[in-house]
Amino acid sequence: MIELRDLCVDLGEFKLDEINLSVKKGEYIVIMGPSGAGKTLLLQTILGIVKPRKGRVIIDGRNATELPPEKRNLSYVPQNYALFPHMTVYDNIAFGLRIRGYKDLEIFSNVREVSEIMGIKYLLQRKPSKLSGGEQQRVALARALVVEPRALLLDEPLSALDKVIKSELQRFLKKIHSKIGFTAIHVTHDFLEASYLADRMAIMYDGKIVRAGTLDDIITYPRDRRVARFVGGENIYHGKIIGTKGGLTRVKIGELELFSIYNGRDETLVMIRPEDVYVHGKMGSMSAQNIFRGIVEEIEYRNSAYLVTFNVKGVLLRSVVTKQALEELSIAKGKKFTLSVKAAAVRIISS
Amino acid sequence: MIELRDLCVDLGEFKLDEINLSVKKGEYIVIMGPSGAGKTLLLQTILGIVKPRKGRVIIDGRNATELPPEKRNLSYVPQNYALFPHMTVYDNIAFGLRIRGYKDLEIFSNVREVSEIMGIKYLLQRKPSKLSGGEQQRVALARALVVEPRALLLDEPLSALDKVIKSELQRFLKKIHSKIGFTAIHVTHDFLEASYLADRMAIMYDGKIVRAGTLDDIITYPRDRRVARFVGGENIYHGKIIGTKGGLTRVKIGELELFSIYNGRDETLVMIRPEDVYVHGKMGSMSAQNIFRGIVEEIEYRNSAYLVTFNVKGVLLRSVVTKQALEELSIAKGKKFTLSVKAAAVRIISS
Amino acid sequence: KSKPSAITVFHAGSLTVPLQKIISMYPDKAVEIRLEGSGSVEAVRKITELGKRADILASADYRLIPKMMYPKYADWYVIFATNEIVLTYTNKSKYASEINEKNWPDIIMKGDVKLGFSDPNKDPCGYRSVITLLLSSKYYNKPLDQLLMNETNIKVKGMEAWVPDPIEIKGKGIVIRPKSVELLSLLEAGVLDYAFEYKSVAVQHRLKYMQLPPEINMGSPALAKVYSKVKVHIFSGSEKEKVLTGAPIAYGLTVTKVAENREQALKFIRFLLTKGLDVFKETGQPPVRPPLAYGNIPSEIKDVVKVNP
Amino acid sequence: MIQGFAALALLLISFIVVPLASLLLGTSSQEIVKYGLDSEALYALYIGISASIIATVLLIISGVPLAYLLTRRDFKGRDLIKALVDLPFVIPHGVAGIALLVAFNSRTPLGFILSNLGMKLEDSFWGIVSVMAFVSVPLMVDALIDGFSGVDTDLEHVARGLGASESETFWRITLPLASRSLVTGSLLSWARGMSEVGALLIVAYYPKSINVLIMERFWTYGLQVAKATAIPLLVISLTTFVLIRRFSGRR
Amino acid sequence: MIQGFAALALLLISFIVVPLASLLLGTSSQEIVKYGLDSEALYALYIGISASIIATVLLIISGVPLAYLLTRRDFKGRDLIKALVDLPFVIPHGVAGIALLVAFNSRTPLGFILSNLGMKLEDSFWGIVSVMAFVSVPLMVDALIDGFSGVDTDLEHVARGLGASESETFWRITLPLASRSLVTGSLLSWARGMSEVGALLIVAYYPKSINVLIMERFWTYGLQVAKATAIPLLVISLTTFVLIRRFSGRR
Ligand SMILES: Nc1ncnc2c1ncn2[C@@H]1O[C@H](COP(=O)(O)OP(=O)(O)OP(=O)(O)O)[C@@H](O)[C@H]1O
Ligand SMILES: Nc1ncnc2c1ncn2[C@@H]1O[C@H](COP(=O)(O)OP(=O)(O)OP(=O)(O)O)[C@@H](O)[C@H]1O
Ligand SMILES: [Mg+2]
Ligand SMILES: [Mg+2]
Repeated sequence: MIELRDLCVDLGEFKLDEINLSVKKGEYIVIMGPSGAGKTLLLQTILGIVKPRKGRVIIDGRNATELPPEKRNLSYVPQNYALFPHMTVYDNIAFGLRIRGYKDLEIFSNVREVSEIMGIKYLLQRKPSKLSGGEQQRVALARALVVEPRALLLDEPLSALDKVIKSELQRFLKKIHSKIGFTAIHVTHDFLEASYLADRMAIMYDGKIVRAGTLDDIITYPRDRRVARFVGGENIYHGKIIGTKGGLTRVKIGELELFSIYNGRDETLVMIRPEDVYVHGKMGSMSAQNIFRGIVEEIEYRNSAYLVTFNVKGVLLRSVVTKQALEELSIAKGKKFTLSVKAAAVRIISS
Repeated sequence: MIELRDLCVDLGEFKLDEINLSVKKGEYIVIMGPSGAGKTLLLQTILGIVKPRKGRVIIDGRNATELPPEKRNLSYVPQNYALFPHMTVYDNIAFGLRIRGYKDLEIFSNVREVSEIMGIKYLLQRKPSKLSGGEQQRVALARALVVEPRALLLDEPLSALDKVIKSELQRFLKKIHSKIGFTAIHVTHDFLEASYLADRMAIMYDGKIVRAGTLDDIITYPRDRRVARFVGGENIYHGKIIGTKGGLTRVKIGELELFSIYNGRDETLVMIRPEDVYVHGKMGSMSAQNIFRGIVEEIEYRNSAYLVTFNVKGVLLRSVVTKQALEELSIAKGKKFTLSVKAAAVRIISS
Repeated sequence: KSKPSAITVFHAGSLTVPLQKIISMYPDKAVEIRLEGSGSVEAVRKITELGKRADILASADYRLIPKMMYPKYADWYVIFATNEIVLTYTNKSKYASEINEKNWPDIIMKGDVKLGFSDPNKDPCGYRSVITLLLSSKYYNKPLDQLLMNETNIKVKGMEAWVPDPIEIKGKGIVIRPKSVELLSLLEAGVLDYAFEYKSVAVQHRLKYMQLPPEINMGSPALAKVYSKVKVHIFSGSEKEKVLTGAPIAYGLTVTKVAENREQALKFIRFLLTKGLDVFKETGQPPVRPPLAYGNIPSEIKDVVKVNP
Repeated sequence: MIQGFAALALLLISFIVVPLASLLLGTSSQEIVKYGLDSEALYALYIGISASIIATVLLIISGVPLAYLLTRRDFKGRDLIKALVDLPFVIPHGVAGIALLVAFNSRTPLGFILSNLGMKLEDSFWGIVSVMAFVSVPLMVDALIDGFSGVDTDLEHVARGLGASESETFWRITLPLASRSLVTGSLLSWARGMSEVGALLIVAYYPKSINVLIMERFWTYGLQVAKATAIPLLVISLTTFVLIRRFSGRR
Repeated sequence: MIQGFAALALLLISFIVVPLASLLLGTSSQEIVKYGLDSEALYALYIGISASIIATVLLIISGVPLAYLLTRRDFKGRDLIKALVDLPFVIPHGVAGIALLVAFNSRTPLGFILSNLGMKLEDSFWGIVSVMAFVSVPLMVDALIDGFSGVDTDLEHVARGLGASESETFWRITLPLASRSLVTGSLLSWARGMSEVGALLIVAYYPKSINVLIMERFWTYGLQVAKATAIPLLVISLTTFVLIRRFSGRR
């Protein structure tokens, strides 16, 4: 278990500000946030490399704020890999096992196993300077995983890998996590990776954790404009609450009036996830509270699907559409379609 | 214009093997390939850092194989950024301008402009050691772009950035490319990035360029199993050609028999992109040549859409489905649906 | 702790060769005799100021013992050998083929010839070189004193010279080094043509040398009166100014009061003063027979020396 | 571990400080003024410091290119040259002086040319500079070799990709990044030059540099005067070291 | 640029090689056998080499901790200590010997204790070792400070995260990564120790080490004999340098 209480860190012009986070034993937490938000700094503070100005780091119930890094039992995959340049890949991976006094034979079989999984077995006798970026990254990951750590801090551990290896390793991380149940804090910019691995997510901005919770929770209630943008909100607007009707809130975006099940006051932000904008060929039975017509402005291929931008009374509304729908409905630039959005999908973000 | 002719490079156990590639003036080429395929090495060979054993590098019609790096006029963003540690961010970015003898005032306004776009204006007086990973990456990019190079080599230049900045910078790259029309060779693992930026793509495997062409071309005719896997083929199977019928090829995957418009012989690979697998609620008029029933095995959220895995006679077939379809068709685990795939979407990859 | 059967000799560098020979002749091989050569003054200072222990001190100038070591570190000394000043040169030296006992003053005064001697303020050989020059300027009636006046800041008036500290070189004809042995490398490198050295040095380095007449070479105790006509003021113009009078060149030795192995040391000295004396002849340092002793002479050697008051 | 390290480190520090302190203690300020700051001592200090600075500058000018070529170019005999460069360090100082004298004295052809250019070796300022440079060569070159080897060649590649020539890259990237080694090498070269006596006595007794003067005064007047003469040198050196360390530590 | 660099580098190389060569030329092999390889010379060679090796080892043992603390710990007076460490390098060698003798001679309380432990300073093997160590301290410590400063602390952090204590991290990461500096520091320390004469003449004339012997023979018998005596030392040193450079260049 890792608990951060009121953690403040000063580093030049930047500071981590009153960080509170508690990671349960065996929990897999993913931290996301824009570049420069302080994610790496947070990991380093937990690790004990950076000393906090205020606050406490509690590991397994013990105040570890003053403990030296090696007493904290945290395996670390740094953003820059930090492979030991004077050791072969084998020795890099074996390092933690050697420190723990494993026998040569055990080390050998452990290193082989993890390097097989990582696809780096053919590199074991090379020095780090002779590896490609992605190879280095996998060595760093292998080095941290092979010790079967009780806790693992991962700083963008898969960022330099191609799609195939990346998803293999994501699956492996998930598997080994559920097998040995380490506590993990994982920083990434890849939302798919986060949603695949995370038990819980924390979003950082400007040295603060602005939101923490499960994926669903955050997607559904981002509570903050920046979080909304982060978790995939393509449709985010300034809106104005203009009253209530039939238990629903009435909100106006430009000329477009929408119903929402959420409450809010005055000026506010409104988010509609693109998967919540439905496109209909002909009027049928529609349960949605918000129904309007939009003109296709743009069609963009996006990850085996299409992101279609509709213009609805001057408001640009993006919707995810499959190739099948594109064909069946003959969606094309300039054509007009009926769109629907449920009141539950019109999220009001007041902050 | 950059042209590679029969380029061979030996580096320890690895080699680049008979690389042929020609990049037209102003063309934007994206190179993809798995970790360790030799992408970085290829860039370094073009740059003149690594000497080829054989073959030629021709830049703007001149044989540049023997030219020193500074005579080749290629701006480079290396995978590890390689910022000058003794200079401030400002001086790093200004480096190329200073070398070119720009006046202080010009340098100042150019650096300010590019750093504003990169979102790193607040960092100009810092040393690289005090930057986050993503900040470093943006400085490296700014340093290469500010000289308005005639040609640009980018090695995973956006890999450490969050989604928002990443897509901003992708847009910026596209804009500045169409403005000053530099020739670009850009390595990335991000297929979206590639498809957004690339005029043409090249896929590398094991030191060879196994496929080069436009995005559509490659997606449609991967010609190679590895390429197929790379460009998003979730559904790739071993198949057997069992004959032809009505001008279509009959191919058998396990127990499943499919029609394809492509030709092939004997044992072969068959790829069906998940966006080409259509799901139907009820039998209507279907133009597809392949129609069968499948049982839902798994539903996975994936980038504002869902990847649904169907079991069709023991063959697992993945399809992209929107939230709207999921709801309208009440797709759920264990339920049975009619699926259709056009003969044109059943790609036969012989190699 | 050092072996009780070892004795240490601090000695003037010019005694290295004869002392090595005497040791090889010394019958008691159980005793290790360590020779530590340096400048004579350094040898004394190592004992008096740096706290090193030596059993025997042998100086190129016997007067250092009463002057610097009495009474705390020694209270007697024996004069046992002499030396003389010669003019050394090599085959490469200019006019090497022409030089002889008569024309050498003219040759060293030639404009293209370089003469070396050591610093009179720092090295006994240095002030003795000055004395030799003054003696010969009278002996040959040649303006050798003018050579000093023109080339250095040494002042000469008749048979008296004033050497300021620091000594300065004005011309190109003279080279000065703090120690006479340091001139040898210059001589061997061909930078110097001639240098005043002790005869022993010339012999031991197998250099060519010109023997000077006894009236000017300070090698003859019988001519002490002649030598004493010359006076050299060293450190002239400073409060350290000292007047040195020409005197025969004579080596002195003593057993120090800090000796750890006095008994063995005296035994060795006894051998040196008897059988050993012959050696000094071959090395260009004519022995004094019998050796002359001054001060509180230990009884162990009283019978082999002439005791003076 | 740290306790053990601290103990060993303390041992080494005392090994240096105790002798230096016992050397300096018991010298009155009158003595320092009288012997350490009289005109002869000041002049010798000036000669010693300026000669060693010039020697260091010359070593930088020639050592930087040599070290650069030895690290960035691969050629036959490279290891031999590296070893030759270290040789002046192992020979007795007096012998080093003799070697210089034999090779470059004004009666050798080379020395003749040099002395006609006003750079006579014997008993001249340039002789002092030569001796100081000769004994310090390995310090400068070895420090720079280590420094240049430590510079990531990727940085040089990027610079050249941005249009910088090898020379521009060297001046703007390689050399600045090796500056710590340049400082260490220069500091040690300077100090090593200052401390030389043995070879100077043979090559250039005049003009008298401070270290020759200190030793000479020890032989002539004894320890007390030598100590007093040495104190200004020690104070200047210590101040210089502190300042340079602090300044270059800031980077 | 490279042409200019090559010219300057060649100048420096000739500045070293010409004196060394003119020193060695004209010595017959008979002379080398007679003077360079007689029993006295061989014994002196043995003394000189073993003392300088021991001095270097002692410097490694105490200098590594000192340099580590000076780079990895921040404490008051750090700059002062760094400067103090350099001081032995700037004082005339004779004065260095005097300082050691004044501080540790067997009549001082400390020297008395040491000499009862069999480590008398004057005229003893340990005296030679002390002198050699004293004059080489700055070389070892400065090289190591540069070396340790060049080690990326991220690597140390990662090692500690993997469970290595500060000491394990030091031995497995920091020190191996500074090994180039350790080699340079040791080589220079060893060579500097070997070349010492001035301070040895004062502290420990006995047992006679090779450099003292060379100078003594020069003073007594002249250049030719001194040259012959020096040649085996030069050959051994050059071979050592070549081998160590080649070996450590391989990393
Ligand atoms: N040593 C330092 N001194 C001063 N400021 C620093 C230092 N290291 C980092 N910073 C600043 O602290 C902020 C947070 O850095 P951090 O590395 O934690 O960001 P990050 O969230 O990991 O970003 P990225 O996704 O780009 O890696 C950045 O603005 C960075 O410039
Ligand atoms: N200096 C070197 N010596 C020997 N082999 C090397 C060297 N540098 C790279 N390699 C090997 O060459 C292969 C290609 O390396 P390269 O860096 O080009 O890969 P890449 O395609 O850029 O991979 P990534 O996506 O992981 O960065 C790798 O297997 C790597 O281990
Ligand atoms: Mg980071
Ligand atoms: Mg790469």
